[in-house]
Amino acid sequence: MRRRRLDPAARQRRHALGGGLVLLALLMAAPALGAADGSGYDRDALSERGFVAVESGRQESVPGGVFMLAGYIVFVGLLTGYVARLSSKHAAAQAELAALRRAVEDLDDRIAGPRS
Amino acid sequence: MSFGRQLAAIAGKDLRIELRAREILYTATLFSVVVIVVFLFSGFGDSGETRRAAPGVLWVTIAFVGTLVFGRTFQREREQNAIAGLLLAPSIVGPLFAAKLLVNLALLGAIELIVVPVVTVTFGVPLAAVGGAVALVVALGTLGFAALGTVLAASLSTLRLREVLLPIVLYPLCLPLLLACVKATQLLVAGDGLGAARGWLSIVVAFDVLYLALSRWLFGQALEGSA
Amino acid sequence: MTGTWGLRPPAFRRVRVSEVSRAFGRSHALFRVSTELHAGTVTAIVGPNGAGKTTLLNLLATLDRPSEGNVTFGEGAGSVTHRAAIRPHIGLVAHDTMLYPELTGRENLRFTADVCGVDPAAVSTWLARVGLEAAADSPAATYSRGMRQRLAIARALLTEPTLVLLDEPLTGLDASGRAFLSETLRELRAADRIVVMVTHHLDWGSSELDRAIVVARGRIRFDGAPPETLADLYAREVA
Amino acid sequence: MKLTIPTLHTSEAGGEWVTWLAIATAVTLTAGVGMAFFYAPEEATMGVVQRIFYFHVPSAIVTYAGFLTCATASVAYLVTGSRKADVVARAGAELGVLFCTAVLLSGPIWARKAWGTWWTGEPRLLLTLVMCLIFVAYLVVRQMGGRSEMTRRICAVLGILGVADIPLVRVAVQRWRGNHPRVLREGGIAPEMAHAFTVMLLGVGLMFLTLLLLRIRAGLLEEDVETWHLQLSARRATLDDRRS
Repeated sequence: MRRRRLDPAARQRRHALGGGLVLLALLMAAPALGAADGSGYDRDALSERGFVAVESGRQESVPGGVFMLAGYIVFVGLLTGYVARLSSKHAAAQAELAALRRAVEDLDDRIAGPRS
Repeated sequence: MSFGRQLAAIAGKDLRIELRAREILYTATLFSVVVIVVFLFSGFGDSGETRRAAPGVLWVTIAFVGTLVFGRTFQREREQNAIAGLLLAPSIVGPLFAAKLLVNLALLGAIELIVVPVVTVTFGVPLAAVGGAVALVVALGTLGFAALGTVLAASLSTLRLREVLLPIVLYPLCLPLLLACVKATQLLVAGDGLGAARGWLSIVVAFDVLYLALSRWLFGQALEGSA
Repeated sequence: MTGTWGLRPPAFRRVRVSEVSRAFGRSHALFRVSTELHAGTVTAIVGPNGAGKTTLLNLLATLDRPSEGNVTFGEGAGSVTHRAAIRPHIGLVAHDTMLYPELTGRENLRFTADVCGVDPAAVSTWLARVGLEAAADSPAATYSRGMRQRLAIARALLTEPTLVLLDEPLTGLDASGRAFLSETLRELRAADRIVVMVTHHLDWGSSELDRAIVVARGRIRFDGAPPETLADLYAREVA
Repeated sequence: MKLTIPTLHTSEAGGEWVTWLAIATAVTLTAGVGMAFFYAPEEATMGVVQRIFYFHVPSAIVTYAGFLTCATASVAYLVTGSRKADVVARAGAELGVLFCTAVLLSGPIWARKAWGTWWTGEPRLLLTLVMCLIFVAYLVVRQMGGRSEMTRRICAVLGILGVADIPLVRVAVQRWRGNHPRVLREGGIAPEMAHAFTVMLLGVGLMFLTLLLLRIRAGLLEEDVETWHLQLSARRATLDDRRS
């Protein structure tokens, strides 16, 4: 299918969606770096004190980083999936609209044409 | 047009048909007893403290039976397109909502008259002691539940899959009511009087008030669209 | 001169359908339909299945809203499109009977009387008019198709509506039923009512109808005085 | 012959600042995530897994925004009947469920590490779960009903009932499981953590707005497709009329 020259609106929308995807890629990268130093420990489970800066670290069964990474991957995965679904829905609707526009214009010509 | 006359006509018609056809009453009551027996056999009663399980069983049974009753709210109107006749009557939405709500309350009430004793007996709850308070909680809970069920039945009545959709939509919405009623009933069954259950009862009443008001408005909106 | 039924005067004398379209999903059931119906006339709407006849009837009954254009009841200043004001003056005999099978004939009519605020005494007069006194107290479920149709007609006319809409009223009626329907149409015309009837039976003709509208593929093909019988009009316009 | 083509939207609903919004979101979120990992210190008791907090709580907050958008747009649809309101309502519900799912998935992951159980029955998570169920039902009805006028009306009713239910669920759940650890409020929060959280909240909020706008655009475009199908049908009827 030859590459249709996008009208400005479509190109600019493509940028918006592209921008969205770029930011998601960035999000993916950041946690990977952060997870490198998987330390931290699991003390009194139902701690009543809020968040307090850590003083020392200790090893334990599954490093916290894995869980955190899993959390971020879920978050980013959902957003990426949704953006992908959105852009495909958007593109499909646009294609159909273009086809409809042509069909309507054809019928307009035939209405205006021979009978006028 | 007199609101009362229209209300009495619609409610009377529905109850008269129900008494003649006896479709909902028998099936729903039988269904609720079956549900209770299922709970009984599912090991709810094994632990010493069976009484604690009674409220849960009671309200889950009522919730299940509710879907059966609400699902049929507009059945008669839809079958022979009698809804068209009703919609052509002057200012019919108010009486129609009130009548359908009353009919649902009446049917649920009749079924509860059987369900509550059966549950309390099978789960060893001394009904005599707490009967009155439990009745109050059941009445308040059923009111809000019926308001929500009636407006949802009216909304979904035109959809093809309404029987499947009604529970999917109804249960998440009535979770707070269900929770509050179970907790209040638990407190009553455990012997602390109505005072202790005041907190939960206030949630039930809040649910009733909110959903009675909302349902009345949204009932009209739902009918507005349906021919 | 009002008919022998002595109905109350009509609430409006004209219904105008102006440039009305009704779309379902992606296609038009009706497209730019315009017509006018006057008091004291019986109009037949004919056309192939799915042409939009019932859609038009539902629009006239205000049970459905047009996508474009509007349906106006009454003339000049008094004309109204607001449904709530018009609905009490509309009588509908739909394709379905709109009755409750478990209720008896009398109970069905009494229910409509209560709901529409009509004097209950009218129930027995209408039962007599449609010839159902004998079966009045047995459930409608036990009625024959023709009897149910008569009860449906009684239910629709109980409120003495100005606009009477009949969707294929002849289905299931035997010869006596057909005669009864002709008699009813004559009475309604005499009582200055606006009667619209969707029908498949093409043996109606100018003797009973004042007007014929042929609808095909969502458009009005013919709208005017009916010829001798609808059959040849239908053949010419549609076939 | 009035065969004009009424389009519901300019394809640039929101104009070109959608692109700026996307860029702003990208920048803010990247900064937020960066701060969440490098600037904010690690939590003493829970360790690194606590960093899930930085998107978990903003997502929960944004979920409310989604459902509130749905409810207000639903009221607007019932009152005005405008297709745009219906599109916005659907967008709000979809995004609400999207972020709600993020919260419901990341919550247990965090809890598993920090408190040793997948499900802490924490009031806020229970509330999010119920909201999610309500609006997933909304989306199911929306899907089942198709594009008819009736489905829009039913969904508007469900959207309003759904949001009206939230405060009740909140109170009931608070009363039921309220005694659970109040992670955020009692102990307060280290200053650096607060900064990171604020930037992340802004970022997730902007992400919500961007996605909402993109979803509305896609929805309006779909409405346009329907409108154009009708225009096509109208022309066919006109031609058909001419021919006979």
